[in-house]
Amino acid sequence: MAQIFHPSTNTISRVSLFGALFFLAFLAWVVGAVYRSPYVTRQYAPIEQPVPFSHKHHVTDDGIDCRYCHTSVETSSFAGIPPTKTCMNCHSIIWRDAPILQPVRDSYRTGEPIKWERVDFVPEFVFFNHSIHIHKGVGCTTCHGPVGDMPLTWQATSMHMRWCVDCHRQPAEQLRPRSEVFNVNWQPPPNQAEWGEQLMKDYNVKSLIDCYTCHR
Amino acid sequence: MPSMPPPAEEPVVGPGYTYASVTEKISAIVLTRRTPRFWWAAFSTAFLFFLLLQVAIGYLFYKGVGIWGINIPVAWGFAIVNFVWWIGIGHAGTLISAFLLLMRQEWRTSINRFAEAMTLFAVACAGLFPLLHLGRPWVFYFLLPYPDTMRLWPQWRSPLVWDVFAVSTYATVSFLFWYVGLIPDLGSMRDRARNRFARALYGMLAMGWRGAARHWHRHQIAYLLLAGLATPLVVSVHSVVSFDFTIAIVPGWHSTIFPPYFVAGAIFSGFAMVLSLAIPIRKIYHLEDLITMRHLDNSAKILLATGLMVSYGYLMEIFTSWYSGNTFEQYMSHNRMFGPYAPVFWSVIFCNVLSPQVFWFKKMRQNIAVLFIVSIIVNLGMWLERFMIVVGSLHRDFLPSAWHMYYPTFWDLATLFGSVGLFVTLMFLFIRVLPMISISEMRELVGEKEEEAAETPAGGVS
Amino acid sequence: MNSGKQYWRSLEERAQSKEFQEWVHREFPVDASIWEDEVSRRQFLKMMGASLALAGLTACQMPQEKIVPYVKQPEEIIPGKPLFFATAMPLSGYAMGLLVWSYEGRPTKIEGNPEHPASLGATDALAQGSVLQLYDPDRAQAVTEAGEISDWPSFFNDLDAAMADQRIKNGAGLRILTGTVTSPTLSRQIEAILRKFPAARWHQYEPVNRDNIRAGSQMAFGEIVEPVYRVDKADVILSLDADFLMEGPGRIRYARDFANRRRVRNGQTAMNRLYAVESTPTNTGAVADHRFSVRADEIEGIVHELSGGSPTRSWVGPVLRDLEAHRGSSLVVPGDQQPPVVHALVHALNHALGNVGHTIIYNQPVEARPTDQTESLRELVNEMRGSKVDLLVILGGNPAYDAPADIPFAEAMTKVNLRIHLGLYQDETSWLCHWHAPETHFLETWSDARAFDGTATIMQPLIAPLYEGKSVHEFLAAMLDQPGRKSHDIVRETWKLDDNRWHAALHDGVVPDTKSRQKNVTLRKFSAPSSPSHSGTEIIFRHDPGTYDGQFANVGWLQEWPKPLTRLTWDNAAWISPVTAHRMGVENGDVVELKYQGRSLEAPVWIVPGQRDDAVTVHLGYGRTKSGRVGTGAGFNAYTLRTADAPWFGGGLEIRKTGKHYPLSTVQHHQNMEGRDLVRVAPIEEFIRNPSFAHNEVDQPSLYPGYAYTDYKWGMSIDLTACIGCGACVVACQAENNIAVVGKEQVAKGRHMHWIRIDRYYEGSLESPDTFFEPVPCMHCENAPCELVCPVGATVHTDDGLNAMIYNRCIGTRYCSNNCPYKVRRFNFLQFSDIKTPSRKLQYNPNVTVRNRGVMEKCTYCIQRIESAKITAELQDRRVHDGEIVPACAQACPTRAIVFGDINDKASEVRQLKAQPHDYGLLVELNTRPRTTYLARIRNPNPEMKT
Amino acid sequence: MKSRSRPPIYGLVAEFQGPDDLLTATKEAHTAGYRHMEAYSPFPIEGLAEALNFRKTRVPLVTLIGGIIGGCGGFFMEWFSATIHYPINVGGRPYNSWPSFIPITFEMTILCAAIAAVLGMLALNGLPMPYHPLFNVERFSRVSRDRFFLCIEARDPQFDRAGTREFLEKFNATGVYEVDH
Repeated sequence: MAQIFHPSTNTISRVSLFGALFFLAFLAWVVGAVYRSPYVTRQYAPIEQPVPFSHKHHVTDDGIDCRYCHTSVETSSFAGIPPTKTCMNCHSIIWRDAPILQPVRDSYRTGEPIKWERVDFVPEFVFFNHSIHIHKGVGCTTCHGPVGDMPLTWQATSMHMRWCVDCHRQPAEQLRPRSEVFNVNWQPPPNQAEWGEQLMKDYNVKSLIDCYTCHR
Repeated sequence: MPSMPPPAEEPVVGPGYTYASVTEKISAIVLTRRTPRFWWAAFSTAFLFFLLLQVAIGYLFYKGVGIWGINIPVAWGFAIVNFVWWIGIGHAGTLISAFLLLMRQEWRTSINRFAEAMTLFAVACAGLFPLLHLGRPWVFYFLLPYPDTMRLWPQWRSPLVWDVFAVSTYATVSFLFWYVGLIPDLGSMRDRARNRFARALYGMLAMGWRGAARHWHRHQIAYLLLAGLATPLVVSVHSVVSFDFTIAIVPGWHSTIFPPYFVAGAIFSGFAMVLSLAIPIRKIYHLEDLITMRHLDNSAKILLATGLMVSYGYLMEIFTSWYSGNTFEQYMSHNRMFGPYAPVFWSVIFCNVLSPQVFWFKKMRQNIAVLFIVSIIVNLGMWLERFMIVVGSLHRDFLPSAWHMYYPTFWDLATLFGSVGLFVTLMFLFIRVLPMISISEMRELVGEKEEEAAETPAGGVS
Repeated sequence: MNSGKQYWRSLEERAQSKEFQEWVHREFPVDASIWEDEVSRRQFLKMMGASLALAGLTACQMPQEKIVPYVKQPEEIIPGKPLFFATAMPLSGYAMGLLVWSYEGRPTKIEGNPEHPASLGATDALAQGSVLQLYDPDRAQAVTEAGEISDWPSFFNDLDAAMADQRIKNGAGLRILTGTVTSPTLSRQIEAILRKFPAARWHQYEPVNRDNIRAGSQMAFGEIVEPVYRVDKADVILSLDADFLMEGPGRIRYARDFANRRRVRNGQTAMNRLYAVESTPTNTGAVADHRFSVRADEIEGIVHELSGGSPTRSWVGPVLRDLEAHRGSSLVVPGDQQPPVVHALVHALNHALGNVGHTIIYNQPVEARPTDQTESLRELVNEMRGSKVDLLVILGGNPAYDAPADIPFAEAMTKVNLRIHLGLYQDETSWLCHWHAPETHFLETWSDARAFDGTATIMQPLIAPLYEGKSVHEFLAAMLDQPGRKSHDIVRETWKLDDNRWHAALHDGVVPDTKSRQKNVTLRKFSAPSSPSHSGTEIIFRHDPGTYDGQFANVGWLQEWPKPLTRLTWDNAAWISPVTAHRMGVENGDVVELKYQGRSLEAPVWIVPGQRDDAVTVHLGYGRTKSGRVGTGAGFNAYTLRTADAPWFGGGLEIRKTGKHYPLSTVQHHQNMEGRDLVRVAPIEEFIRNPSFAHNEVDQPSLYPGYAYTDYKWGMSIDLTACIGCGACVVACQAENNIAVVGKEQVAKGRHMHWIRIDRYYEGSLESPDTFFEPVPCMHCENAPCELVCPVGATVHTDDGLNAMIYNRCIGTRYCSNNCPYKVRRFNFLQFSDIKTPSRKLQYNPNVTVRNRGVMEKCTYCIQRIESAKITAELQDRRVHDGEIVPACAQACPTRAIVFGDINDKASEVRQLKAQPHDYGLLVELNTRPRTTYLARIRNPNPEMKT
Repeated sequence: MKSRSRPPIYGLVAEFQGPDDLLTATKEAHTAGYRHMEAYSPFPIEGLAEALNFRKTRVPLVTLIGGIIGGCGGFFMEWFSATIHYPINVGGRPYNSWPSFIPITFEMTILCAAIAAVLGMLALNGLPMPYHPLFNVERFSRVSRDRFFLCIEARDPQFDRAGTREFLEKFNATGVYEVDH
């Protein structure tokens, strides 16, 4: 009989056969990588807002405390989003005519709420409570990132369950004194490890990795 | 190690065959002979059922498992019954090829190829159901170990996870075993095939097999090793399947006898299915000389033997439940025999315990019709047995207040018959495009026959 | 569906309104975008919450009408934090005090008010279900004229015109029909109208009324008084066909008092004793120490025998002796369904036993104007037929559906020129009226009502009217030419309270010193006109436990709620005895024809052990034709057989097999325990002899080292002696945990979703079986079989030993359910949860995930409550106190049969209870180590009577 | 298949009627000192490989290694995830419930061993090799039917076009053909 295949097929077939395995592995890796990438988690992407509100300016430059706007953060699961009234407390005096604040003034006049875009959120089967985290010495920036340096706010973390769990297992690495919780410039001391341990004792912080801690 | 059968027995291959003629005869079915009308008829019927399966699955994914008859307490219904049934059937193939190969049972030769194929397709059908029966099939991948974003893993203590590994391993190994055995024949096909495309295709699949002595040597070793691995695997797979029940505390499930008794049952049903397939095929393709009465006779004997093991299983279940003195166990046995599902139990007894007894008589073993009918009965009986175990145990467990009946819906039946359709469809495709009997091994047999003729001492298969 | 649309419109209108924007914008600007894209359920909920909260607030937060949150709760709304408000639910006029959870202005869950005498913190199934009724999209949503949507102004024009005519005739043609009225404000308003229209008449009618009680006291004392029982003081109780634990305005209080006298604890073995003489099985009979089954018309004879007659029945003697042995601490309770003469005789009997003033006291009537309601209705109908009525105003109620068969109300209506109906639903009556006006739900309005002992509650709105409803007060105000007057002002005017006392009243949910004054009555000679004892098969009428008189027919929770004794759902049925069934050759669901006084009715039968062979019991409140998508068409209408002269029972019933079959859905198919000791029972003597008769020492050896639960260790104890099987826990759980309603067909398939169920077993003879109730929630086994088999770890253990179920990890293999020996797991075989109906979503508890298709679910011990309590405690740097966490089931339980707490806490009640000798676990022989255990049922039979 | 100094042809192949002819021819060729040769047959013939002085194959070793890797890997995965990575209390069982880990360990062993065996066999056989010089020989297609072949390759030091042909024809070969590259 005559040859069916050209000599090159030998190499081709071997490469394709054994290469297939590596290719599949590579593919799997790519999928995983993409899934964890900011493209999917929407990390680090400043979110367009109806009013280009700058935490950087208000927090770092003006030194306004988080709680001035997010009033219920210490008492409730929900941190609370400020009413236009809160904005107007100052902006009826300063930057009164800044065109950039037009939407705020309109909102105040018409009562039409400013429709902010949500930055950080968890799915509906996850029950997150701000007050307890604050009380246990978890700083705002621990989860929300360097808010003080954000001209426009972005999601600072992946918000993957893995990320939550890692901290819930080793809280010591993240804790800070209650007094520093709202400090956006907080830097962990070199001896954070043992210091965190101490704080865990002081604040009676347990490592909670029960499913029921978040899923109900 | 059992040696060659005494000459008294019928030959495993009819007289007057040469290397050439066996090769031609088998390959011709695929290559030259035109597809018989029967094939089209059977194939299209099977395909219709396959379509029904697709409809059933579509509706299932759209609505949810509520379209079936399952409920609380009977949360497992047809899906699991079918799964266990198919897996059971899927055991004969590998067992025939692997176990009998190790046992040097040369009569396996002409039936192992399609028995293996049968295994593959049965496992394919079986593999469907664990996925279909999920409440949320779209997250089936939670069952697999992979580095996820949740830090979570499968729960290794659950028999269902064991299933995932066992079944996928079994599917893979069966496929490799089948394929490795197929390589030389693919070579033959390549060299026989007339049309260009076919030659290219078989050529690719044959990987350039050219019957070199060194290749044969390694091939034989690998094949033997695979057989050595497959044999314990077969046993482990159905044991694992039986763990789905034994690990649970449900009366009627929680029993140490299950693994062996499930394996026996698997071989039982597997051989029944082999017969149900072999008998019509040898008739239609006139393979009486290759699949001889000897094969059928031996299969019948195995049916009888495994049938007796299964019967022993039933007996022991009843005995232990009585002997245990455990109220729940005792009630279960009683309920099985006289409860609302009693008809199932008694049909199981008829199908799996009584009907194989006819094979005590050579006459019966030699009677094609009887063989065929009994094999069908046994297939049915084994399905009913699984129904008895799954539903019969669940519908009345510990708290009488929770007891409830289970009635299958149209969709339950559609899925069952649909899966049969899928199985037959694949089976017919197989006999259409691949040699359903191992050509090279047949040549080997012919070779041995000649040696016998030449009075040379008979050796086993190399 | 279009009702849904209308709903949306009204909501959006509200949403556009200025205040709404203000509010949203104050609390949830972020979520405002949800209007466009429905992101996540909870955000959506908050949204809806927002709109309604706003509505609620505009109605409630104006300075002069500030509603006052319950004890120690923040006064202002904090998103994500619930508020409690005290109010009351009126049923047949009588009030049950409630506390209502409110999330961002959405009432989501109803609980009992501990300070209210009729509740003591507990509720019943109906109260639990009423919150779903609030959000029922089938409620009347607009004023309709002859079925066409109209509006209030045009209605009032019409009304004013009619009233103007009446003014000329002094209201001679004006008739007002209400239900039982205890509301001071309502009566004040009606009286005002009557003053204005001297010739007008006010009629009251309730299908489930207390005519017999009134007539009885009239007969015995010559005046109408309200008998109130002090069950807590009674050592021996004899119930004469009285289901006093499940019926009547004092039921919950009585149940608590009854149970409190039966708790066998730490060697305290004194128990009260209950004899139940009854004509048809009831829960009271089921928990009684002795149950005697008699014909309803034999009760009178029995009272005679008890009061000095010659006993013909063997048991009368011993019972009487027992009663006499406890003079002053015994109590005889006549059934509401028994004729006046029985009540009169029982008054005399209690008098003779010296119980008056001790176990029974007589009060001023609670009703504003006690009337013989059946007579009142008959009178009205006669006038209507005589065309004496030009203007008929029906305030609530549904007489066209529930009037006695021999008082042709519906037919007589046609003779009235102008017919007006104010009601929650477009019901049978509305369709016969010219005008239908939507009434506010009791959670939507200001009002007031009085409890069985007279204690008044000022009801405050939890939410502004969802639809265009007006309260009866606003309606009457309009009739009094004060249109647009707000309920709040009207109620406030009734109670001349200064701000502090007003706030105090609202805050506590009770108005101080409003208890009815006690009356010393003098028994007068009365000739007992013995009511004719009838022959032949008896027909017995009872109101349905789920739909009551029919008003809850459209509440899915109550339809799917298994009725305590039959465990039947979605239907009523004619109860017949096993013997009768056998004689007639019928089975459950076979349809029979009931012929009674020339009327006939077809009904499916249900075979009830303990039912008399010569009696058939039918339940009122089904067979609604205009009730809504849920209730319409369910069951049969027993009112069509019910006559005014014999409203509760009568003789001469003929019953005939039709050969038809009607499928009935029950949740329990097997009634006996198959000799398995699931419910453990013993008479008190045996307990004294062997206190640990029920206890099972379980120390199965284990290869594995156990886990040490060192922190919190939650557990539950259920007292089977206290449980009366009322089923309040089932609905409470459903309300708290967003449990789906699956419908009749799915229930028939065995797919109901209740997380806690009350198993009901029978033992003994079919004629007079022992009936046992056993609530079964998840046992939270420490060696949970379900967890072991879950392939993805969707159900695992927590550090405090709970058996957690994580829905979002569940892939739905259902293996866990197979391996659960208690079968308490529930699976979403289809998309059962309603995630479409907007109003339905409002009720969902925002702290509990709504489960969708394909996931398993089960009792969590109300984890949301546990976690929030833990967080609260942590915020205050303390441990959770015992009793701080109360699961919904325990909270609702009238008899406090369910106790939850921390087993590691030495002081905790649950730990005490688990230490009792008669504590036992269900199926512990499986080594599941359940955290939920039971206290065996202990009975106190009369030693004199060896049954 | 390039070799340093590429001979003009691949080799000579002789065709035989039956297995015995092939076997003897092969043995003789080996004793005659030919080394670079290969025998081809429609089915495995006992002793043929030995005749080519081919006894040991590494397939079993490869399989063993595969099995060990699979087994250890499987158990490690279970142990690590259940005790280190996210330990959870499941039904009161210890984190390291090794008895429950056995089935998967076993399956993994089999799986990896089997895959190793097959891939090992293919690799050692140098398969896939869809193109082979022998396929240029028309008659060679019958090797998959009923004919037996012995091919002596040109790169064999003893190879000599004429001499080798002569040598081969000694053993009643039905034909001897040249094999082009």
